[in-house]
Parts: sequence; structure tokens; C-alpha cells
Amino acid sequence: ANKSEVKLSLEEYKRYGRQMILPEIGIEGQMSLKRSRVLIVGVGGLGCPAAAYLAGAGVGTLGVIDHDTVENSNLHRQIIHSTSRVGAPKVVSAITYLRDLNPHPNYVPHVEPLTTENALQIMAEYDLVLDCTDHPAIRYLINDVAVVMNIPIVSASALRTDGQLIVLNNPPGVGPCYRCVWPRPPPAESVVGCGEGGILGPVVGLMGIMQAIEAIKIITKNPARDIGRTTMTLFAAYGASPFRCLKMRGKKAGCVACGSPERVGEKITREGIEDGRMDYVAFCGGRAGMREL
Amino acid sequence: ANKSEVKLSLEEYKRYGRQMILPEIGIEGQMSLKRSRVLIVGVGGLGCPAAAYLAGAGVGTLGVIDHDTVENSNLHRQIIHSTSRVGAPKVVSAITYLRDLNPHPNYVPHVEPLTTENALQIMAEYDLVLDCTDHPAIRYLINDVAVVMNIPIVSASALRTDGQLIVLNNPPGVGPCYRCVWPRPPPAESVVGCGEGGILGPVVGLMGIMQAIEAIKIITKNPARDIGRTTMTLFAAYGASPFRCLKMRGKKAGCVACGSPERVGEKITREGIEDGRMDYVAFCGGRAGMREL
Amino acid sequence: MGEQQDPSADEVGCKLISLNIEFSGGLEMLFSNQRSHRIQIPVKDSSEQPANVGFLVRHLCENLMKDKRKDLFVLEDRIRPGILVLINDADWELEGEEEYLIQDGDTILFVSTLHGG
Amino acid sequence: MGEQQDPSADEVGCKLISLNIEFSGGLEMLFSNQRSHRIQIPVKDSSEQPANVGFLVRHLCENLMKDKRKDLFVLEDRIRPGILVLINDADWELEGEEEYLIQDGDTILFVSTLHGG
Ligand SMILES: [Zn+2]
Ligand SMILES: [Zn+2]
Repeated sequence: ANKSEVKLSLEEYKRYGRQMILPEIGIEGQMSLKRSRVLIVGVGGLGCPAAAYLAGAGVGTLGVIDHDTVENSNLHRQIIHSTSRVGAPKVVSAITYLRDLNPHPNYVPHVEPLTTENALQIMAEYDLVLDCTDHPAIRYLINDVAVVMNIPIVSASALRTDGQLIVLNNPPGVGPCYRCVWPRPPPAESVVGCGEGGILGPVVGLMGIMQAIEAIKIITKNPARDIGRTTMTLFAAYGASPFRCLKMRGKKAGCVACGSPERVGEKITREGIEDGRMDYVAFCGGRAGMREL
Repeated sequence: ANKSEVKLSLEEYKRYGRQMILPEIGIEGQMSLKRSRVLIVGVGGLGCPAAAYLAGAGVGTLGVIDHDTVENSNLHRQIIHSTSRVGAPKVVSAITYLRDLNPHPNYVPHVEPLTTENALQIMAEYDLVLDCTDHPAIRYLINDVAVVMNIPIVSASALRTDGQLIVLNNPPGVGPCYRCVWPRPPPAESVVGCGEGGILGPVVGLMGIMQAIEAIKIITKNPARDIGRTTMTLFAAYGASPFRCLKMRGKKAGCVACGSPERVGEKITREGIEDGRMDYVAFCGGRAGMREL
Repeated sequence: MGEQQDPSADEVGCKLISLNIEFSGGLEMLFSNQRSHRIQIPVKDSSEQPANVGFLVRHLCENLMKDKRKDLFVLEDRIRPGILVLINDADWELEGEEEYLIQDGDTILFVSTLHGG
Repeated sequence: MGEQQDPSADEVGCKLISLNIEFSGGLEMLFSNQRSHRIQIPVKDSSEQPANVGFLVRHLCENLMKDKRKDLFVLEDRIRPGILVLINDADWELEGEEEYLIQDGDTILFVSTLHGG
């Protein structure tokens, strides 16, 4: 990571005091947060609380990418937007809120969809990505670019009253990637979105906050501390035992994204993503050639 | 509960559509939310996200009580306040945000501390209370009044990188109350606040969101569904297994608040609270006669 | 839900093992909207092989699944892509996938991966 | 952390039982900042009574607790108010409190109640 000099102003010392006295953070951790550059892909139900708490914690550069505009049906769960900003681009609405919460971070707006054309260029500017999106195709794209760029992914998802969280490619090249866990996409007809299936606001909010916690742990980690096996956290608001921690597989030697596949031609490369050879929409069972994810 | 007629406007149908299609909520549940009157005591690290998601979900009447003003050291975790509202009463700052998120609820500001003098009168107007406070004395006061008023308590707390959640007096008169679980207060020197011990923003945020989830479950519950044994949820952001669900004791027959103590004079009554016989601060080892909690 | 010490036997004297089957991420909707099922299966499959997860999946499809849309659970006789299988809360990849031999008292969890956000 | 089948014995032939001790809510700070400890205690206390939770608490105070501020853990030889004791994730009130007889492989969790918000 970038070890550039950063300083904390007196206002920042006061603002972050309650977290800087934690041994897990300290002044060192606060400096790491200020040095860090985090990209939040999707500022919906997951991205809203994740962005709020990461901005609050003092992440130095916070990029937000989303091509959507605010609708009133978003507001039961997308709590950094507002009724007065209905119709505005979500990215603009989010940064309006974030800047008033904490003026210190450098907020980078990306009012566009993440695509095979722009993903490499955009993600090159960040050290960590939060996958707060809502479709498998874009989840595979984020994964492949993050693996190429050597950055960890904090991935979460939610539907109805359930949520799931997993940290991937962490540390880069060591932990499993999205394709290690899900080598084949789900059949298109099995994919249900929040529009169709519904979503309880605080359930997706909980998953987004958990992404912020994992991001802070990654950014402030004592490099000496070893990272154990990858786990996946399940949440079920109406389950008898609402939280479950699952022990997941490790990195796959033959993974087409992060490993060395037997057929060399299958290996996903920067060039393969850039020149449009990878059709993520078709891969996930959508119409081939559709670039919009 | 209050079974008054409520109607949903077309704007409300659109706004709440994603949660109304859930079988756990439905139109019935949305009406129950609109009829419900929820009091949030303390609009700090817990109260901020709890208020945001309950307002978003369409709770009909949302009361907020806090005597404090916004400081910049709050903003890393108290995400519904803002830098531009530093110095404003937290209740005013919170309602400014909440009203812009969702104009439909009736927001009731209480810019004052909750005390033995006003607690009975204030809490009489609500069906459910969220304990988002930061001291044992006020937690005992909220408990005793909630038991007298027959309303459930969704109680959470957080410190450093840990959080705890428990639903008390639910259903009223059936589930254990705070005194059933903690009959004796902790020694004053063992009590550490967030100012002294520190707090990671998204950790307390997670606990506040969990309070919102539990509140929604209580408000929208199918009355036929039986409520199992009381559980306590522990969260430890840096624990090997971050979530734990603990099986708690039931209601105590001899509890001085919700039961029938052997010595009748020990029973806590409305009159005993009102006429100042209960000195919560002294009970928790503070200076006797201090009314400020 | 304590572990049973001895497998019980059904009427025809065929040995049975008890296990907990759980569904999450929406899969429960295909199984009578119930997240947790306590079931018994034969110790051996029809070709006298010890019951493994592959056999269990076919058994669930035929016996426990009331929903007609089988392809939301299996494709070509195997668990469809997008479903994770956990054996006692560990990824089945760590346990041998379909080949894992079911033990009495095991908990097998099927999780449909969510994509919403 | 599998359950041990047989209690082991130490050098002098005194039987020992193994258990997991866990601390949460800040109590871990009194115990070398470690949330989880795997320890062994004698099967019987000094008066030849089977080891119960009351005995365990005294044992932890004398042997595992490095911090001098004993009264943040015990008051008058008993767990101080504000600490919950969980036996295998169940409130010790459900198990008989101090009188509960420790079983080999038990997990005993001590939780300091938090008040911040
Ligand atoms: Zn991989
Ligand atoms: Zn009680």
C-alpha cells in the first residue's frame, strides 16, 4: 500500500478520538484510514450505510460509482439519500450527505455504470473495493478486475430478510476470489433482485455496515497478524439462530481468474477484459453484447 | 395495541413497496407500522441508525428523546447528525434528517433528559421503547417505566469493538425485564462509557440496526406466532466467531419490577417512581439526589 | 437436537440415519417454506453403497421437495450453480463434495447465493 | 476443539478436566487480553467435592487472572454484579449457577454487560 506521509489536523484528532483510543486502531490505524482509497460500487441498500460509516471513520479517498437516480421506493433502505433529492444521481445525492457528515475525505464521484470499458481504469485508483451491487454479471466483473489489480473485495448481498457477506482476494493472491467460490454463474432464472423479491431495509443495512467493519479491519490491520481461513457470514432476520459463520474453501489452483487454469487460454487477463472478449452479461445468461450491467 | 383505522396513500404504497411484498410484512404489517408509536431514548451511536431505518420503514409516530447537542467527536458513529449541525440539539438535528428521509411519520421531539419526573408521562404515549442510552441508571429507569406501562424494550449497548442486544418485557408481563437479568447494578467503577473506552463507529451502528430489525419484528408480528425464549446476541468485531446467540433466563417470579417480590414494599410502582422514592443514580453508585441521569 | 447414538431402523429392518437439513437464501421456499428439517435417510443407497451427499441430494429432490421447479435446486442431477453446500458449517469442497459419507447427526445446509444489494 | 473422551491425569495422578473459558465485553482485558482460553482443572476441589462453577471462578481468579483488580471480576468470592455467566451458551441460571458441576469439554463464557451507546 501507499505509505505516503499523512498528517492529522486538530479537528481530525477530536473527530476520530473515540476510535483512535482503541488499541485496534490507534494513531497508526487512523493514518492508514486516511491513506486508504476505497471504491464503493453501487450506492443502494448496501452502499449507503457502508459509505456513511467509512466516511465517518475517516477513509482518505472514497470513490462512489452508480449510474442510477434516487427514487422514493429506495428510501426505506437507502438512508443517505432523501426525499428532496429524488431524481438526482445517487452518486451526487450520496456525496451531498457524506460531505456534510465529514468534510475531510476526498470524495470521487463516478456517475456511470461500471463496465468492461471503464472498470480497469477506475479501479486502478483504489486499494480496496466494496461490492454493493445487485447482479451476478457485475459481481464477476468486479472480481476479475480486483484480481488483476491485486486489491481485496468486501462483498455482500441481501434479499428479502436474508443477507450474506464474504471477503474475497484477501490478501490479494492468497484468499479465494469470487470465481473460486462460484466458478459457474447461477442460471438466469434463479436470480432474484430486490425489486422482485423485496427487501427489509435494516437487513440490507446490517450487511452494508458489516462491509464497513470488514473494510476498516483490512485497512488498519497489523500486517503481522495472520489472516485465517475465509469465512462467509449468513444473516437471517427470521431464523431461529440469525447469524451463521461458515468455513469456506480456499483459493483454487485452477481458477480462471486468480489461479493457473489447465487450459492457458482460459486465464482471465487485463487485455481480455479491456478488449471486450469477456461478455459478462452473456456469461450470466443475459443477451450477448449488452454492455449495460 | 391501538387498532385505529389507517390508510396508505399512493406515495406510501410506492415508497414501501419493496418491504410490503415480503410475506413477513405485507399490507397488514405496513399498517401496523403506521399505527405504531416508538420512542427512541438517546440519539447517539445506537439511536441514529435505529431511527433512520424505523423512519424509513414507515413507523407512524417516532419519538426521540435526548438532552445533548451534536459534537464533531460524535460524527464518526452518529451518522444522522452532520458537521453543519454541530452545536444543535441532537433531537433537532435527528428530526431534520429523518423528515427529509421520510416526511410521512409524525416525529415527536423531546429535548430533555429522561428523568423520574417525566418518564411516566412521556412513555405513556408509546407502544415500544428502544433503549439507546449509555448508562446503567437510565437503563433501570427505562425498564421500570416500561414494565409499569406494559411495553416491550429493545435494548442494545456497545463499547470498543463489542456489542450486545436483548429484547426485554416481550410480550409485556411474559418475557424477563432488565432487572430479571440484572437484579443488582454493576459497581460504579466497573462501568466504562464510550468516551473513556472508545467505540468503533460501525460496531455501535450494527447494534442500532439490529434494534430496528427487532422493533419491526415486534410491531409486525403475527400475534399467533409464539415467542420463544429470550436470547441475547453478542457481537465482537475482532472475535474468532463474531456473533453469538445466548439462551437467557426467563422472567423472575420475585423480580422487584415485573414480579411479586417476597417483601411487598420492595415492589416498584408507578407512585414510587413518580414521587422520587427511586433514586436511580444512587442505586447505581452515583451521588444520591442527582436527578440528571 | 442431540446427536443420536444409534441409527434407528424402520419397519422393514432397513437402517436409517438422522440428519438436520437446512435451507437458506430463499431455497426454503422450495421446501415447504421451512428453513430447518429433521429427516431420516437409509444408511445405504439402492446399490448398497453407503449414503453420500450425492445420494442425499437425489433423496431430497424426490422426497422432501414439494415444489415442481426441480431445476431451481438441481441441474443434470447435481446441485445447480449458485448453491453452496455446507457440511456441519464447512464448505463441502473441504469434505469431498458429493462423495462425503453422511454421518448420523450431521447438519447439511444448502445456501442459495444472493445477489441483491 | 473437539470434546475429549477421557479426562487426562497430571503427574501426581490427580484427574483433570479440560474446558474452554471465554471472556467478552472487556473482561478479556483482565485475562491477558485473550478472549478464549483452553484450560484444565482438577476433577475435585480441595475438599474432594466435584468441581463446580463456584470452584472454577476461584480457580480462574487465582490462576488465570493476571490483573490485580480482582474486584472487577469477583466481589466477596462471587461473580460481581453486571457479569453474566453462560454454560455452553445458556444462562447459568438455567443450569444451577455456582452449583453446576463442570463437565469435560464444557465452554464457560463470562460476559461483562456493556452500557455504552
Ligand atoms: Zn479465484
Ligand atoms: Zn423483572
